[in-house]
Amino acid sequence: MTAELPALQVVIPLLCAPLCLLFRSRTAAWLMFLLAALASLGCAVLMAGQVAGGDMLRYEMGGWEPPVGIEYVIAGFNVPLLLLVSTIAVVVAVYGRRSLESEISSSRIPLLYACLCLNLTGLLGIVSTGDVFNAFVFLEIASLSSYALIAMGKGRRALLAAFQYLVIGTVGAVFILIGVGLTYAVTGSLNMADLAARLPDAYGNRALTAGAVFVFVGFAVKMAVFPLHGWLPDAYAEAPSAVSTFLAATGTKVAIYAFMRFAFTVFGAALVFERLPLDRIGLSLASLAMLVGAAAACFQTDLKYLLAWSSVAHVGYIVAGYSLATVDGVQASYLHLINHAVIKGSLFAAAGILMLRLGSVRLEALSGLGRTMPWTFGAIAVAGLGLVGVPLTAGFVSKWALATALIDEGQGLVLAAMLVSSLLAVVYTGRIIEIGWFREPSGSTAAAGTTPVSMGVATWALVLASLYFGVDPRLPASLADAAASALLGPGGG
Amino acid sequence: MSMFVLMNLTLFGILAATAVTISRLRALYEATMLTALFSLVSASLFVLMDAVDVAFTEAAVGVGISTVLFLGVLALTRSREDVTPRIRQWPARVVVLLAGGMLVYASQDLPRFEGATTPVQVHPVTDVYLRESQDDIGVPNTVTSVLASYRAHDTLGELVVIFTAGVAVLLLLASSPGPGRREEGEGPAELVLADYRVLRVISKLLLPFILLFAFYVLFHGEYGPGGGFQAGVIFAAGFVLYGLVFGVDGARRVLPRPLAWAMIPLGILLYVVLGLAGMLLGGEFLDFQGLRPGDPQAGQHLGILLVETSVGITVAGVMVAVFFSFASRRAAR
Amino acid sequence: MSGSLYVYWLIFALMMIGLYIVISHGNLVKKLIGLNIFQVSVFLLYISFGKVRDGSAPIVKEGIDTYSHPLPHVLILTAIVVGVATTALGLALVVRIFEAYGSLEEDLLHERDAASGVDGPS
Amino acid sequence: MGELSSEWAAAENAVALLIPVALPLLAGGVVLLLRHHPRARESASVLVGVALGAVVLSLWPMVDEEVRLDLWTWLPGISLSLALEPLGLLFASVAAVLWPLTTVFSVGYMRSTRQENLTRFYFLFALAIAAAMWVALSANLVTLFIGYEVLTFATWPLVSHQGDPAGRRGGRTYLVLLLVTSMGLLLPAIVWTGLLAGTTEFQAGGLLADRAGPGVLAVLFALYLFGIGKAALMPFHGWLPAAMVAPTPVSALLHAVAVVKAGVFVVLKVSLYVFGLETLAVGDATTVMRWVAAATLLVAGVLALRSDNLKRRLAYSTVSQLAYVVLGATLANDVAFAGGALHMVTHAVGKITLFFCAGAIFVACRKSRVSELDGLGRAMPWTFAAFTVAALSIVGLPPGGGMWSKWLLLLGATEADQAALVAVLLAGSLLSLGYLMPIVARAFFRPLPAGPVHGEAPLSVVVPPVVTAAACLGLFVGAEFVIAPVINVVDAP
Repeated sequence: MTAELPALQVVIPLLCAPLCLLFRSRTAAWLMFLLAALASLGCAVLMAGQVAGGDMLRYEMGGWEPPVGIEYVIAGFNVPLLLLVSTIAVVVAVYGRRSLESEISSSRIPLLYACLCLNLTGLLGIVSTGDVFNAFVFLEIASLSSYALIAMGKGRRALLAAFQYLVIGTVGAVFILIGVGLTYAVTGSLNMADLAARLPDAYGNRALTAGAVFVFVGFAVKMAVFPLHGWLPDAYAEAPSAVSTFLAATGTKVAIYAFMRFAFTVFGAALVFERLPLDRIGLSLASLAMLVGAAAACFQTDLKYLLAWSSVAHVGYIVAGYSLATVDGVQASYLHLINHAVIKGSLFAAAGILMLRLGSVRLEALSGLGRTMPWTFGAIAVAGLGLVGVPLTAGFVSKWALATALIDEGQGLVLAAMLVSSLLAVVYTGRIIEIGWFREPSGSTAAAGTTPVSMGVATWALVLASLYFGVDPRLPASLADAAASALLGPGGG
Repeated sequence: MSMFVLMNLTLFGILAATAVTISRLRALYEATMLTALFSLVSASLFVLMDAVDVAFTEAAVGVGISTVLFLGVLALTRSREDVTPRIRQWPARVVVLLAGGMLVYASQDLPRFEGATTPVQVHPVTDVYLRESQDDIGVPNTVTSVLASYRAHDTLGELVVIFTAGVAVLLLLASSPGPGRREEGEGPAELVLADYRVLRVISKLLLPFILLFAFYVLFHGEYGPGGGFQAGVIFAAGFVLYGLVFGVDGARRVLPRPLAWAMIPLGILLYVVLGLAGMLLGGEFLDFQGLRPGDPQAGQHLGILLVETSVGITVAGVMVAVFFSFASRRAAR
Repeated sequence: MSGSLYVYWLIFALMMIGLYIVISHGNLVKKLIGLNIFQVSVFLLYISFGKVRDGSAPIVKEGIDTYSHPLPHVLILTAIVVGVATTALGLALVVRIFEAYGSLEEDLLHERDAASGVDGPS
Repeated sequence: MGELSSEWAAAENAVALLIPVALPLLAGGVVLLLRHHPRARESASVLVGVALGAVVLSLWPMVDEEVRLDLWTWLPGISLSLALEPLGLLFASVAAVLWPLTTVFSVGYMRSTRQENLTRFYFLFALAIAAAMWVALSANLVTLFIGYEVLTFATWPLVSHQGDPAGRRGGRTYLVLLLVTSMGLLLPAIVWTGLLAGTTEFQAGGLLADRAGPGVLAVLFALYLFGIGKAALMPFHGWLPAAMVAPTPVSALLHAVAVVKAGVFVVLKVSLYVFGLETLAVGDATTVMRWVAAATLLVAGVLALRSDNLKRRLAYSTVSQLAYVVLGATLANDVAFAGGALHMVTHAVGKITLFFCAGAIFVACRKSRVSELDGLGRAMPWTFAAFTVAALSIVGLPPGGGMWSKWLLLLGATEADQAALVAVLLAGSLLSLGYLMPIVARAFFRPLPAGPVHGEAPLSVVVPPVVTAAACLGLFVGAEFVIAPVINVVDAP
């Protein structure tokens, strides 16, 4: 059975989606999502063990040998993503039960869980597939389900956010489609490995160059790289808390992975970073993203918007890493990808608890939180320090890795941008802590009810994970290590 | 200038004219109808380029389903567009210029149109799909065999996409207390045409034929254009027509809502189970060779048939459900 | 050379008109229409890659040996489905947005949000 | 956590290094547990404080055994390690011995001034001490940096403790200034050092000895001295006066001992073990910084002279006195260095006494301005006796320990034949005479204005200053015992 894992980890969540619909009972649907998450996590762990030695799992769908058929490829470069996405899914499943029930009308919840299963399927599919068009299809699955999920937010503004995301996201997807098409026209192939083998002969072909540009612009939209980040703040801030948690921790991350996969193992660094100036463009956009995102975060009056903007900044960090096109850089990217997912996930989860207890996450509603809700506030404070990159938090580890990578390449300006952005992070995190700790509790902060255990546990699980990765970063570091060598090593591009 | 080129140019001309008009039109009903025309013309272009299945689908979807959906939405909302302020046009121009420039740049190195030695044509898979497929699968319509067997996983993905859309629309529209939403069984006034005897009779007459045609398309997909998706759309179209004439409740009497909703997950389940069956019979996921032990070709046939069927079921279910959830929602005006 | 490229240029023109409609128009329905046009033109591009001179539809028959390439057709079948799925979802959102805001003009919607005091990115 | 290994000393000795860090953390935990039993909470932290003092002092016998404890490899090539060496232990001893005293003091102070959130207060206090211990014992720059930042974050809420707008503002200034310097200057300096030397482990004789040209050395030295914002070198001294909004115990321990001394301690440590006195002596790597220190010394003295608020005056006096220590480091000869080290001790003891007295005065009669102190000497004889002794010590007159440190600094200056600096040092002492003695004079020789009669503050507030004042006298007698080990290290290579 172990040979079938690459297929199963995607098929089981897929199977759970229609079942959610069939049962139409909240509990059953929730169990289905939990099952899907656990199953994919199990598969991911097993496969991580299988590829630990640096080898690659290839799975031929329908038994048709690629490039005739579609294949799944599991290797060092996507195992971290599989683990990340499925782990977050499990956490969100634990977290979401009460959170969703408190925010969504109960008749919709089974459908919502179906959407979550589909989103999980889509993300895992993008990560696992070795076929460019198949990647597009799964990208659309993930996108469509996330549009629906975001639209489920409380306020009417959520609908607008979802629609804007839909339009921008679809344009991005069509750009990817165009790029894939142009590449297909000059190679006749859709299989990533086959493309990687055929493309070098076609280097210099203008259609191919344009194709690469379209693909990367398309992914840049999905990654919310500055200046294509417009959709992100509204989308993350307006979505239901559990959804924000899931998307913030996985959505952009998977897009970033796809970008790296295409850049290094399909088009090849030689084309992307030497013939095309994507390294310089990437670094400058990354620096701008760090600065703009962090600065904007400082001016937010709503916690979820603040977090969303800081996500824009952190996408910048990750982009800066792989734009160096060095092993260290890619490693730093993966490291920050994992760490930031955990940190931001915990923060959005905590925000969800506040949403449940206070009915609002506007900053002034948080005054005196340190006394009224010490645990939740503690989670926010600790994870916030992670965003800043205080030593012994996960944030510092990945920022350190990124800093050294940047210095090795002599990218002083980017480093400066990174430092400034970290200091801005001090400002926006400091604002939250200050309000929560040094302001008297206001009327609304005298919170109603108690925090559901499941939500608290899930949140703190992520917080503790981020702390652990800060103190003992061996696990993420080794994953990132394997990923970088798989992407840049002979095995990959 | 060959006949082919001439037709191409004419059709493209029409398309461009239509597109420009759409962009300038502020009356959305007209714009929608022109969009349908756009789809129709592009469908004929597809035929011209030998993509009969695509043409079939585009006609069914572009002209049929999405037009109906657009009209339904316009009935629910406002059908006139405000003037777009000038400021909005500048970013648009910039983006279009950049993207267009990039495309023109690309076009210089694109392989010759309809050249026989382009990378696409000479790639090994071409031979597999066009020749070897006859021995591996034995289905004349190679599109079907690629769709349902070689790249069956894409088709599964496609099915999941449409399923996602169905779930999403239900999530957004069905069972949600929109302002002034009318009770079960009462179709929006704009859509009830049952007072016209001719329409009543004809639509009643047509329904069985449409459904019959749907099944024909479904099972004929291996030999000619058509397949599960087109069949599903046509099947749904039958009920859509019926619904347009007799209102939602009328259509519901023929196809009860639970049934329509049950169809949505059913198709996907069938598909996935089929794939898993291939796995259990010793092959990979979606491997149909083993379905008929000892006779791979027959196995493939069976697999493809089941794939088409499951696609048809889900697509039909989704389309009907989507249409109903639009139709059974009253305008908030 | 460029004689053989006219099709691509026409297709690109169509694509750009579609894209232009998406970005330049404030009306949500119109945006979706533009999206449709944009997508359909991309479909044309793919199909044009598969076409062979005097080829015929890739349905194997006796006595015919030049067929257009089936793969782009398959891809586009999938893409069409994706397109209609997106349209349906988008339209559903449009309906809900209209019910919530009473308008479909983007600028107006943002004004009404600002008016209702929902704070967005400052 | 990673495996405990130790190269030179037996494991059990090595583990002993963890105790000073662990004890305060333990105290913090106990405080949190006992948050509903104030008395138990406070007595617990006093007890642990005493224990800590004992433990740290008991480490002196093994100070020359080069005990070292590698905790775990944190980042590739960087292990978190603690090591025992005289300078660090000296700093550790000062902080550890003064902690319990301060706790006793703060019990009385916080009670009689009716402060809130005491659990948070004592917890963060313990955390700060733990961080100080960590800094004192850290064996490499990265380990040190972690403790340094933790110290910043742990003390920030203490500064803003009152929670009123003024407190919040002070806290902001504090946090931002310290973080900007540490992240913007210190961290880059550390990374740069690591790149130059290939390691950040402290080495007797200096990491950078003949590893960098004079130009680079000068720049690095500047980066360090400005980057170590806690040393309050102008123009980065602003946080210290700002921090005076904190309750007096905080000002006493943290802004007379733990935080600021951590700053100058790091300066000494860096110049001894990263640069090496020889390296600094040759060439003029230190000239610029020497004059910056001299300027700070004088300007701060003048500012102290001109400020009427007692705590503010003491704060500026601290800035000025810290400059003495920095000056000792920049003079880069063994005498001056020993003088700096000794001044670190004597000033700590003296200044904490002064703050204690200021607190006692505030508790007794809510007076915080120098101009209000007329005649108080008769009302509060003990307090002002202590104040006088400490003041003498700070100024550098017998019978205060401060005399020796300033004496050594003078000798060092003459040895480096820097006549100008001799003048500066003397001028500084005169200034201190000018801003401290008038207070004594007012208190004893001006008549007590008519008003409510009051005696000494509560015992727990009066005893600590008396004890520390006694310590000042003790240092006058036993200075050489304190400084001997340091002299050994300095002369060792």
